[in-house]
Parts: sequence; structure tokens; C-alpha cells
Amino acid sequence: MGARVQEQPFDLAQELQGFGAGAGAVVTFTGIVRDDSGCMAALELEHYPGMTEQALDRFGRQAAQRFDLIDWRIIHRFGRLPVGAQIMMVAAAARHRRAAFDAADFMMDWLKSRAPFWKREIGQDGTAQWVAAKDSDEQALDRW
Amino acid sequence: MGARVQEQPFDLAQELQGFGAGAGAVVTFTGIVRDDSGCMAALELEHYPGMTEQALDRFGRQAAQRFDLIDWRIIHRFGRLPVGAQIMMVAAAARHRRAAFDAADFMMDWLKSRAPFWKREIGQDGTAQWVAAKDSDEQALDRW
Amino acid sequence: MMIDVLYFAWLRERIGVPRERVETSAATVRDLVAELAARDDWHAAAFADLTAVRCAVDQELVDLDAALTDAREVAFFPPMTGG
Amino acid sequence: MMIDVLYFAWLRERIGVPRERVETSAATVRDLVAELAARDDWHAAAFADLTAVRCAVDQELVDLDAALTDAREVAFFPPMTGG
Repeated sequence: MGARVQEQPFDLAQELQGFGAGAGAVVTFTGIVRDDSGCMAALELEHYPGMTEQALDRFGRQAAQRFDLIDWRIIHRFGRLPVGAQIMMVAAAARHRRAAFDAADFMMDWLKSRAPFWKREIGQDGTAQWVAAKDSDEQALDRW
Repeated sequence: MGARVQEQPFDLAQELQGFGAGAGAVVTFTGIVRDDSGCMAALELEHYPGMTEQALDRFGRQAAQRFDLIDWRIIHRFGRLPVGAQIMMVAAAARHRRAAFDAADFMMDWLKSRAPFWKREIGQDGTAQWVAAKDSDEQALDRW
Repeated sequence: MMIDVLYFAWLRERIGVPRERVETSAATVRDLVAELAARDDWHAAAFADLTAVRCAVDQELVDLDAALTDAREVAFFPPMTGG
Repeated sequence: MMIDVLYFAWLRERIGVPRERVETSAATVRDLVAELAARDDWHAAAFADLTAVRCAVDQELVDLDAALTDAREVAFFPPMTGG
């Protein structure tokens, strides 16, 4: 149970060691740096130290309460992440499948537009461009 | 990409080695033997060799087409699985989050009521009882 | 024609064998079930409530009114509980 | 009162510093923004379109009409893009 913000990579398998004992269902989501344009080198993530940890912890605790989770984990990286690198992961363990799926989805929706991260795409030519927030991510919160 | 039916345990981390290169989102679901009554020792899974492999492969290929997956995997165990043991896993890799979540959900819904497995609960006292199919699992297919 | 008939889960337990080879001229799965149920009390018990029985012909799920033309393998089992 | 004002992402880039300490008697975030925007062209540019600016007071998201009573740290940034 818990949230972590870090620059270094994480190991999904290691994070799931002893995770969710007694659960019947574990759902994980892993976000990876994707290059849609074919000319991106990396994603650079800036965050708000202090506030970020608090926000992630709150999303996890809210999910735990709402979906009666047995265990949960949120890990989010910052810094320069090359194409193909892991950005973040959430994991949710519950007695039943639906709760585990919904909790992972819920944590992701909150992370997307309420966790203080800002992404910048770094091109292979060195140019940098801030990623705009999506209206659809904002609207996704209305589901909950 | 692919489905497997096996008696021995699987290692989620090993299954995800090199999984979904180029994807932006990976969702995994792991099902675990849960003891709700406090007196269960194991789950015994019987299956229909030949048909099972075909069915799982079809669910995976249907999910890949419908949700434009970059990669997918289904592993399902049979035999005697003690409380706490993994039963099965699905993994879905897609460009975007929604597709990866929905594909994992879709594969699970089909697995639940259309993959030829039958579960029997083995009590700590040695008694055995077939697990009845749930109407809600059957109805879940109407979503797709 | 000769058909391999397979049973799973409690159908296998009630009938007492996992498979048997039968000679039949049944046109549909339902006709085959009627023939099997007439064999003995165990078969009759297994097929007593057909709402609890599912069927596959040559490893494809079908309903009871499916034709048996060229079928080689027919399986009977309770509703599946995978995942 | 003295407040630490923090900037992130393109607000930080436009203003040119990640944080500054300001003496203010602003009652709300919106009042503070008006004071900051009046400082120089860079601040004015950063706050030109307030629909693109989000704010946290003492690390809690608030809207621009939130009071600043006892605030120690106020942060301005674009809409967040986590996950």
C-alpha cells in the first residue's frame, strides 16, 4: 500500500512481490513513453515535490475506500524518460475482478488530470514542446 | 502474442519480458485462488484439452482486432491450485490506455463463461464442490 | 456414424466415464441426448435438467438443436467457470 | 504577509524563475495574480490567459477566488498531464 515518486526506473515484478495477499484479483496498469510522430527522443516530466506525493497518496486511499481494496500501489517517475521507458504504474488488489479493474481505472483518471506533473516532448532534433492537457482526461473525472 | 494452458505456475514478470514493444499502455489482470469461507484448501480446475487452447486463442485474436492491440497474452492454469496460487493472467498492450483496459476486460468476460474450464472447491476437510457459473458472468458478455 | 462423446465436471462424475464411443444416427444434438439418456439411470440423471448442460460439437460451442452432420466429437458439460 | 510563489512548466519558463518570495496583502489568489501580473512583461505574459492557469495554495488545488488567509506557498501551473 502506498505511493512513490522517483526518477529511477521501477520493476513491476518487484513491486508485486507480496502484493495483495488474500486478494482474488490484481490489475496493473503501466504507462510507457510512446513516439507517435516518429521523431521523438524522450519525454521530460516535471513535478511539484511535496504536493505530488500527497496527491498520489490521496488517490490511492480514495480508491481503497471506494472499491474496498486489499492493497494498492502507485509509482510515478519524473525526469527525462526515453521512448519505450516506463512512466508510471498503478496496481489494485481486490477480492473481485470488477473492483480491481475499476480501482485501477479510477486511480488513472485522477492521475491524468489532478497529479501535478507536466510533460514535455523532446524531439530527436533537440526541440522541446509542452504536452497540452486533454479535455477528454478532464471529462473522464465526471464518471466517478 | 498468444494463449497458453498449463499446469505449472507462471511468472508475470517473465511473461512481460519484451511484451508490447511500441505500446503506450499495458494492462494486466491476474486471478488468484481466494478463500472466502475460511475452510477452503484448494481449487481444482478441469478443462477440455484442445478446445481450451482454441477458445483462448480466439478471445485474444478478437480482442486484438477490436481494440487494435499491439500485443496480448492469455495464460490459464489447470489442476490443483492451493489458496493464494495464481489461476490465470491476461495482458493487453495498446497505444492508448482505454483500449488496453477494455481489451483486458473483454478477454476476462469471455474467459469467465466461454472458456471450457470447470472449478471445484476442495475443502480443508477433503470435501469437493463444483463452483456454479454466475448469471452475472453470462450477462457481462452482453456488453461487447 | 461413430461419435466420440466426452463428459466434463459433474456430468463426467454422474455418468462415470470421461468419454465413450457411440454408434448413432441422431440428426441433432438433442436427438443424441435422448439416445444417451435412455442408456441407463446414470445417463438419465446426467441429462435430467438440460438447462444445466452445455454442448460442443467438434470443439465448437453449439446449442442443442445443432445438426450432427459429420460430427466426430461431441462434448457435454455444465456452464463454464473460467478465469 | 510573505508568500512563496512557485511556477511550473511554461509558467516557470515565461517568468524565468521557479520561485520567488513576495510581500502581499492580497485577499484572494485572483488579487495576488493581479499584483504579480503588474510586476513586468514576463509576469504579464504568463498570466495573460487565466483559463490556462491552475493554482494550488499550500499544495491543495484551489480556484482563483480562493482566500489567501494564512497561505505560505502558492503555486501556478498549466493544467496537469500526469499518468
